[in-house]
Amino acid sequence: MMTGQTATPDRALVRIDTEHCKGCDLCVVACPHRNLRLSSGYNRSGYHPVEFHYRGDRGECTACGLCYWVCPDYAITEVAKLRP
Amino acid sequence: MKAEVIVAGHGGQGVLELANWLAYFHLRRGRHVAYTPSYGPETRGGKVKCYVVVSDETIDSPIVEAPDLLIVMNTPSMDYLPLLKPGGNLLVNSSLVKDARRRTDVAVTEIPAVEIAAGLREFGPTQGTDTSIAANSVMLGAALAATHEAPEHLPEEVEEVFRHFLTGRKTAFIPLNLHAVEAGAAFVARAGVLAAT
Amino acid sequence: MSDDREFLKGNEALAYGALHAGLNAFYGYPITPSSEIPETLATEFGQGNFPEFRSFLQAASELEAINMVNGSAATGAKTMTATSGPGFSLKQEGISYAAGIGLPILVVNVNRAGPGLGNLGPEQSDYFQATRGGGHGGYRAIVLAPDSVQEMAAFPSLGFSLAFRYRTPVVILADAFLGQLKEDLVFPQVSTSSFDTSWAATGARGDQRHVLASLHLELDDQSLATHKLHAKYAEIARQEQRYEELESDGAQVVIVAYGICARLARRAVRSLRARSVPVGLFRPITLSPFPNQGIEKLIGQGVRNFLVVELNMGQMVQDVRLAVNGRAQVSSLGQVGGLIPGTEELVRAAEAMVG
Amino acid sequence: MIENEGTLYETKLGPLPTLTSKPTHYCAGCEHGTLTHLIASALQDLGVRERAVLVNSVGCSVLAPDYLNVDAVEAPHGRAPAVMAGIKRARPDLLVFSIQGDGDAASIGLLELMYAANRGDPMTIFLVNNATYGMTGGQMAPTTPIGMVTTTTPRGRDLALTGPPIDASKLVASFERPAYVRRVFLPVTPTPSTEFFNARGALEGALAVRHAFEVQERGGFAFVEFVSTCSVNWKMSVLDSKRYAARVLAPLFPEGVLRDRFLLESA
Repeated sequence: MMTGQTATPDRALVRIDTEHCKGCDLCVVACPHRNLRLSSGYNRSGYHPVEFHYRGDRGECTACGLCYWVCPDYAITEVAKLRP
Repeated sequence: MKAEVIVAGHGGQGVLELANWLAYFHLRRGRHVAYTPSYGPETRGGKVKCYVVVSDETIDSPIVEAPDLLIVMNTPSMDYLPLLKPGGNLLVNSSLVKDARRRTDVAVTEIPAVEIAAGLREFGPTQGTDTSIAANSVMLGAALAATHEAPEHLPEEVEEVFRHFLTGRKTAFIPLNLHAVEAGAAFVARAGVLAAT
Repeated sequence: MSDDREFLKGNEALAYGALHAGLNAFYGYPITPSSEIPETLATEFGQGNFPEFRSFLQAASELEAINMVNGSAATGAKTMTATSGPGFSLKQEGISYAAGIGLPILVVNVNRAGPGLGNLGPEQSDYFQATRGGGHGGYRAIVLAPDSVQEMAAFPSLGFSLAFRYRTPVVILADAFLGQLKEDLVFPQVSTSSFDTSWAATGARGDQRHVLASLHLELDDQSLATHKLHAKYAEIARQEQRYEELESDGAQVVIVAYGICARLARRAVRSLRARSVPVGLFRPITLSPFPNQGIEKLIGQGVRNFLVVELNMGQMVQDVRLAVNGRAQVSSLGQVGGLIPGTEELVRAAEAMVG
Repeated sequence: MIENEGTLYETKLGPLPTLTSKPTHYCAGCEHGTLTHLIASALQDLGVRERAVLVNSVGCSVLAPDYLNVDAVEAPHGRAPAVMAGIKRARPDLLVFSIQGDGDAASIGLLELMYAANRGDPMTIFLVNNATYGMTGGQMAPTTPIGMVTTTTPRGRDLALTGPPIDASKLVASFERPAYVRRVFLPVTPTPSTEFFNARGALEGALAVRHAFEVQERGGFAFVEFVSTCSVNWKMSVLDSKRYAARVLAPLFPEGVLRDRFLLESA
């Protein structure tokens, strides 16, 4: 079983409920910076849940929220940005 | 007191109104009443028959199988004559029905209701109104006479009945209908003895 | 005799009876011989004489009407619809949902003749459909059978109180004769106490939610729900059987009839009793639950012959046979097509059964 | 405000009390889930949870009350607009809405939808148009494109046999009274880059959902159709179903505001 929460080191935080995730890929392809990917592990339902992964080549997470809005399982439970 | 009545005619003759008025008159006299209209998809020209039962007691069945009084407004409605109780009253609109005397065990009163109503021209709501439409009220007057209603308050009571049913634009027809009732009752009184009901 | 009496058609009396009972909402689709019910209500709607009457609509179909009924009932409103056979068939979908969900609704069926389009005359051929739960899923409705214009006026109030007490559909099964019959009546005094509507869907409060549904995807859940529903029906059967007797003391033969047939039977019974023929009348007022308790009592009194008179080819006779359970002879006398049996026919049939 | 490993963040988007914690039964990548989230968000933002009543219709959204933390009333297949009309007429203070499928709204329940639209009853209807019967296993829907293979059109939908697909939004907009009629293409949309998909549909959907509730609050009939996918019954991968929807459904059911009597003030 996996529990989900990953954050960028600097500008934003994305909280993921990996048990709700069905590994559909929508947030992965919607993220403008490709900062999400499906993990190699499994959740209790047998899906590869999404995880935050900063590749460093397209830019940091800006807390744009697209992953939050497209997720059909509202598994992206929270998107926060660094306090100014 | 108990009376079972069938009123029959064709759509447009005011058969349902006549039966309604008759029933309501008796309701106002403190009796139980039941009125059953015939009904169907047609509103004009079809065969119309209704039952009226009036009684001082609770009414068991509103269905009239053997009437004490049969009111016939047109010739086809003579078909109901065999139902009339021996000794009962047949009131016939003789303006339309010509061969009413088919049974000798009932009292037959022939009332030229259309002609009587047509003669009430002066009581029409406007000049030139064809007052023959009040033939049903003529028959109502005849029916009240035939059921031996105490006549002393009759005009007032009948007026109350009309006030109940003829509202709005129709109030203009109340005087005509009142005169028609009186004319019908008077005609029966002149015509002589009716069978006891 | 009190003279605040009215003179109304059965359909009109039922409409006013519903208004006096605090009707909040009505949805229907016109069909003869029940149309005076929506017509009467439309006349009163918005006129201020019945301020609780908040919603009236002629729907696009019977299906739309019954689902509007369910919607208003889901908010706890006293809601009614009225129809006749063909429309009652269409309404079965919504009645099944109301039974499954637990919605208190009042459905009036002014029974006309025949399967299909049939004709406009009186019949009681929707008896099975009404008493067996005419839709899918094995539910029952409470079915009330008036036999006079006075009862047409009184039963909406009784219907609402039963519907809300048990959160179940209640059917008033009249017939075309009663719908069109005009009699003198007095509007009964109706208690204005309001019903428990804490279950209604009127918005969630904190953790308190109202989800009104009949869907139970888990087999165990559905089983449990159905058992609960039928425990309710058993309770209704214990508490709510209603019937009337006439001249049943010392009767050898008892005519069983409801609706307009009960009126015919009254006349037949009085005519027989006038000749000292021991015949009585048993009139079920609740067709569902069927008043087995009353039949049981008559069996206990020694009645061994029942004559069931109906405007159909023999439907309630099955319930009488079930109640009698082999302990008495049960005969059936039916008339259909909008025709009504004559008093003589009843008299002869009953007299033939007297030993 | 949340703290993560010593760093302080302010929440931009967070969990919604208008959602239950129950995982949905929707298939992976299904827009039904996305729409559920959009609705929950709008209900939360507008602060109307205590007045909201969901009418759950038959189809995949029949279980919506398991996910949306509001009052709910079940409707038979196709009858949600009638049930909503009943609720609204008895209790005009409530906010009623339904999530209907294409079969529910445009086939078995077309009459109920048309009459509610014609009367302009204040209510909010969300139509999920995925061109197939999802819950019953992929049969032909009123919106199935000509040629599309379903379990009841195994050789492709035949125009001569079934007629063309029905455009529910156009039908609703053909009436005078509806106040808001809009079609949104909800799936993520492929971009020229094979790696990325555009998520504009969800953002526009969020605005449309919110406006559809506001329209009802102002006494109007609001209808929003969401062109969606059904990868399982279309027998495609999730992303291929988005590509198919963009290629086939988007031209057939073009996006747009067909009617907006109150304009998109909230946008």
